[in-house]
Amino acid sequence: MAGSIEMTYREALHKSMLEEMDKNADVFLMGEDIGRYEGTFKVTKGLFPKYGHRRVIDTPITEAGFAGIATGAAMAGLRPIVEFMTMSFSILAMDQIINHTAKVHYMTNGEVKCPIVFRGPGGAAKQLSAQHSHSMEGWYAHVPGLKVVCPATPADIYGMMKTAIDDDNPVIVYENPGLYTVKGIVPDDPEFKIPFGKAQILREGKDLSLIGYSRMTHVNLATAELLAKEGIEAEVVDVRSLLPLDTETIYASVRKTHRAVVVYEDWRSGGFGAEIASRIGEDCFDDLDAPVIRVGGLNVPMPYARVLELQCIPDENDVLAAVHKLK
Amino acid sequence: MAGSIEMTYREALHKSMLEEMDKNADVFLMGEDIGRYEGTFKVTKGLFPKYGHRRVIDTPITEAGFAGIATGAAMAGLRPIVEFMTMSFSILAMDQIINHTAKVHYMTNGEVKCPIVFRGPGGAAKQLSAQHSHSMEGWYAHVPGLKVVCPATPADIYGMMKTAIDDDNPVIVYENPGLYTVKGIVPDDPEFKIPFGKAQILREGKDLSLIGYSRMTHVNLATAELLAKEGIEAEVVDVRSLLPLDTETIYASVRKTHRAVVVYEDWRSGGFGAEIASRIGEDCFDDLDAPVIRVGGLNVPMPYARVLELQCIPDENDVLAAVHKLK
Amino acid sequence: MAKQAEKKNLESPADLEQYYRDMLFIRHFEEKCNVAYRQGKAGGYMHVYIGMEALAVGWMHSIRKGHDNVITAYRDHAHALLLGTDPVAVMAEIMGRKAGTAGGKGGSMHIYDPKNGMFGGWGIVGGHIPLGAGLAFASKYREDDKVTLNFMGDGAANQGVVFETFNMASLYELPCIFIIENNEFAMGTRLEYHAADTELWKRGAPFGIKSERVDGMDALQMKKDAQRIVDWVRKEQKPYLVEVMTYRYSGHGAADNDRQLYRTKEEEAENLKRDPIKRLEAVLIERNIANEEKLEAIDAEIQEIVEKIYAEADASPFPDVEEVYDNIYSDMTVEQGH
Amino acid sequence: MAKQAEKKNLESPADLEQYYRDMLFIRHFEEKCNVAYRQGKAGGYMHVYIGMEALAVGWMHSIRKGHDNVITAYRDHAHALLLGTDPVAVMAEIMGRKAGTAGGKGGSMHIYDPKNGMFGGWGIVGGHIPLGAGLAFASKYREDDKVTLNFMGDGAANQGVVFETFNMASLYELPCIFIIENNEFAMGTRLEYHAADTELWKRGAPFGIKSERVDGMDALQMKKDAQRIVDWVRKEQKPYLVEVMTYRYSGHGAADNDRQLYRTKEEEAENLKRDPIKRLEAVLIERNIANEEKLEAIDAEIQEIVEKIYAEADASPFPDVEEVYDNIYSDMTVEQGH
Ligand SMILES: Cc1ncc(C[n+]2csc(CCOP(=O)(O)OP(=O)(O)O)c2C)c(N)n1
Ligand SMILES: Cc1ncc(C[n+]2csc(CCOP(=O)(O)OP(=O)(O)O)c2C)c(N)n1
Ligand SMILES: [Mg+2]
Ligand SMILES: [Mg+2]
Repeated sequence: MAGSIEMTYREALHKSMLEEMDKNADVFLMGEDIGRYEGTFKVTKGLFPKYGHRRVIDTPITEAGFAGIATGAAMAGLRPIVEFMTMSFSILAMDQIINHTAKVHYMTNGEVKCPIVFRGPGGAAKQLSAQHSHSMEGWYAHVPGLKVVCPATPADIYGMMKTAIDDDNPVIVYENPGLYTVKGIVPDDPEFKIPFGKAQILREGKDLSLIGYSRMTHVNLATAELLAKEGIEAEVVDVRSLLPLDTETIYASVRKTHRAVVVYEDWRSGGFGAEIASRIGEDCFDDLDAPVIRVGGLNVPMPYARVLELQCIPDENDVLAAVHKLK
Repeated sequence: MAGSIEMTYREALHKSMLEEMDKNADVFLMGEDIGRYEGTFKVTKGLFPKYGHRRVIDTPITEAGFAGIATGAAMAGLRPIVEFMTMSFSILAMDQIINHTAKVHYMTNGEVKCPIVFRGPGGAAKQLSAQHSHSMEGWYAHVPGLKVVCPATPADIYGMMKTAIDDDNPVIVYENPGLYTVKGIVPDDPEFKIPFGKAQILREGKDLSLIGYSRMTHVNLATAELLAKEGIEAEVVDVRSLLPLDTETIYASVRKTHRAVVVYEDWRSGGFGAEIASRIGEDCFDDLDAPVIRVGGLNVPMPYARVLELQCIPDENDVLAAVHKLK
Repeated sequence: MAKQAEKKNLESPADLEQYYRDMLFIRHFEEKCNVAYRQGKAGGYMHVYIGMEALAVGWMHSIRKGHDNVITAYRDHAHALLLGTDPVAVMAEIMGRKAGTAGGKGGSMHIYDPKNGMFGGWGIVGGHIPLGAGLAFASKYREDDKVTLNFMGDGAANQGVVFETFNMASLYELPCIFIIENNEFAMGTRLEYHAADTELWKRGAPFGIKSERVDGMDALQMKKDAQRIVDWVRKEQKPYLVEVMTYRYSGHGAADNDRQLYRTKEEEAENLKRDPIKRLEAVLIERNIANEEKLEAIDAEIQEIVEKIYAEADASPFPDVEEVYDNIYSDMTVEQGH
Repeated sequence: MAKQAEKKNLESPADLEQYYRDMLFIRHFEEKCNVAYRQGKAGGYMHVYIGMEALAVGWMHSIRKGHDNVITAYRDHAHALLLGTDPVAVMAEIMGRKAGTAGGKGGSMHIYDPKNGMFGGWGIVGGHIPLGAGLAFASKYREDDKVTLNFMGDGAANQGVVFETFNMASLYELPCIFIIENNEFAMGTRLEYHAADTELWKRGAPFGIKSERVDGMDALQMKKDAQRIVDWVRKEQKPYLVEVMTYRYSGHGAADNDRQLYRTKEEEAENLKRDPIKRLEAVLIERNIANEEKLEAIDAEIQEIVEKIYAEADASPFPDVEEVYDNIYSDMTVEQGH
């Protein structure tokens, strides 16, 4: 087995794509400003000089069009990775993704596969206001035919991106602008892969389960730290993959702690946390000592002013307050 | 007070629009084939001959474009009613509705209002297969800035459509193809209106609450009938309005019956039923004698063959089975 | 000289007879579909190709079948049939049977047969156009010399994603032929009510795409134009836009019972005079390739074939209910139950 | 004769000075915005208009302010300022203050001032184009004689919804002027990498929309063209498409620190020679409307005005945290809390 290296989430993501492009000539990238401009979040930096415009394709600002072209290419057997500059812009490609990409395999009864990855940052960055701050993962995770993963650590994005590229089905890899600079240890192994549908326990605890994904996993870890000072041992469950969803690991944690808090950045009402919470409620009813509590983003279009924006996004204090309410 | 007339859901909807167009010259209709062709579901029949092409506007098949044009017209103070031939096609207008229409009022800090109605049939009709059978109401109800109503009866569509047209905010009026021929008593009163955010009890019962909306309310009524034969008294809660959501009425019912089943046609996983279920779980925890159960559509792209399609859509037997499991 | 050159270009009698048989086959197949619908054996939205047969015949005879790609909207039976898809499987799909091209999951609007180059069969107006360009993108990427035929209706030609695709197809020089089947109506909306300029072929120009309008009611002319364009695109490896003028004799879909809402009976009668089948019949007779008797014999023969297809499809079983969960993914299943 | 007629067409010295002041005001205002951003007083995505001033000046002086409608994308400060929006409110919005045009909720990309005809300020590339057509639709509906200026970038001109809107604007004969501010770049992507044909004005033709390309680096010519087109549209009540050639001297947005990824310093230097402000300066001097001294005095005056605006905006308070819930709806509130 190989060793491991410390790197940022951005570097891990970049390395993952680069290695898979090296391995498989059918893998190519498509997106706005990803080539010559290196990507707005600089995730694809260096790939255009290396692979040229045949495999790193700058597109016009036509999300529906290039999502569809990439889908068609996938139907023909290529393996496109499509970057949305932000996931908010994927809304323009919604019909392509939901009504076309996600349905190819079923509507052809398995005759045509669609091995494609859509990736990009979702959720709030910093003061991008109402049209640029959408969390979309819950919508995608609602759609049969798609897989949706939300890795929270450099190792996870590294391993799950590889799994995504290798998958014969459409995968949404959901990043978060706040994660790109997060550092972590990543296996130095180009064959490293993380299977979908496996949640992980990032911190063990017996008093309650903090369940989240993507950047909120870090908020949960910070909350657990605060709770520890109060003598409360929180277990942090990093869901990682929304579709497929690893209810087994989630339920096992809840059955141990008897208390669950589900944390997500998306608007609280109707977000995917509701799905997780209602499954726990349905399947762990007798194990629960308290209601399953959700902590989500405010049900508000994202405002610009930093003071208002910070109000909207859940942080460790919000989770802490919810836990206190729970007791 | 005026009397009342029996009519179909389609007729009530039609009458509602016609009367409001008569009252207010700023109200106009826009959509595909709604004028000369009278609408695919014939809801707008007779309106083109009456109001002409100035107020009943046939559009090209460009959902994003006309949703946006109607939104701009609403920003200028007109009151458009936009028909989507089916709600599945509203996915093409998603960016306009989510990122523009829904955000006008907030992003202008209340300076610009957007009085617009989007309406059309959502969910499965009969063998329209995977691309034409989407339930979209959960997505819309997730978005702050929109209001979303799902009337189940002729009187409700009549009164809620009027409220929608009169509302200074964007409203999604969610119909279901299976409802158009449903008959019911409608007040013979052009001023009749039903406020949003009020659920209704359509049948009282003490043993459990069947909670649903749109066509599923009729499935719940049929289930209650079946349950009555077993000696079980089910209360049928017709949610009617998803955003705003009348949790008060829902909770009151659950606090009475101590058992809740939430029924919806949309894909079970991630549908709006999850939101309703988790709210009940959070806020009525101590009142529940059993887990909140959800009955939703199969997590499957809608298949064509009738035998398969019927599998996907919940019916009274499916709800009955869930209730039996509950006991 | 010019005349001789033109003559040389003409197809053999066998070719002409084949075109005739193909058109007739589509006509009868589609009529049978209408019967199936009326009998409740087909459901949902079903759209037939009656009146437009010359178009599919001209194009499908101009490509390399099984090598090149074809993609279209929901009015898709003809394309599949002419590519060589088993007609029983097509009819079975329309009837929602297990033996259908998609095991009964797709229905009339979603006929696929990738082995024969048929990539659907799509229901969102305009939505498949970027997919078709994507197939062509893959050809460019692989340099596999394939051409993609990307069909759409006149109504579809207004959808934004179509223009986005034109721009990208030209930017990336994709070997893709965009074919607008202009049958003058988008459901119940007449061309001039949905298109600000009714000459849709002009829409390629702002993207530097070679574009033209051709006649789709004359099979021989259609074939000639199609062949010329397919050859050009294969050679130049660039996109092309063709507006093909045609007419549908039936309603928009099987559920459209009220054509008089958008056109008069006189207009329909006028257009029936252009019937591509009658037109080719006249040529066959003129060139002594067939006489009335032979034509009648062919017709009877094809009707019988279609009857057999229908019977065979109709005798085949419906899908098993558990199949509802199959093939959502290639490698996993969803949770079951409501 | 011809010369005299042309002279007659020329603006008065006072007009010219006003255009100059307006351009200079935008330039200094935008430079100050960049300062605010560097100082951390503005955040998010912020896009300035430096280099493009002649464009906004020409158009805003050609309409009836407060009567006609204007809508644009996120590069929107200049449009609002020239329509008469309180510049302190604009700067305060950019700084996320309560006194901002949207109470700090919108930020730089979302400046609105409907009373002065300014309808935003939108962040989705191309997304506001149908909204602008909708404003024009309302004018047509009400016959209120308004014209709508509907601005977009060259990159935006590829978005599908833009073409959908062209078609409908022409079908419904909307008094809407589509103005493509072609600054040759869409963020880091050069025009020829995003547009298959770089002459974007051609895109109106397939919809029967009168279309042309004009120069946006010469304020006087811009004003002349704008006035002619505004007058035509008001009279004819039909849409128009104008591609205006311009250049942005700054990065795409305040966060774009690496212009050399997509263009050379030489190219930038070359384009600086076209600076619309310098160009008008030369005219002012040539026509004896101002001398160097006066120009310097104007510059100092405007710089001082901008400093005051900045100071005033910066002294104003941030929104109260409870305001986060205000104005999601006109008549109800959402549930509060996480
Ligand atoms: C996005 C979308 N909007 C609306 C529809 C409903 N619809 C189906 S076919 C059709 C008319 C399409 O006309 P055209 O493109 O000319 O094709 P034709 O049916 O004439 O072959 C409409 C409006 C749809 N399927 N998809
Ligand atoms: C739908 C969408 N995709 C991508 C973006 C990110 N983005 C913002 S501005 C921009 C470039 C737009 O260029 P252009 O239209 O030429 O306008 P300019 O900035 O040059 O004025 C991009 C890609 C966006 N805001 N919206
Ligand atoms: Mg048509
Ligand atoms: Mg630009």
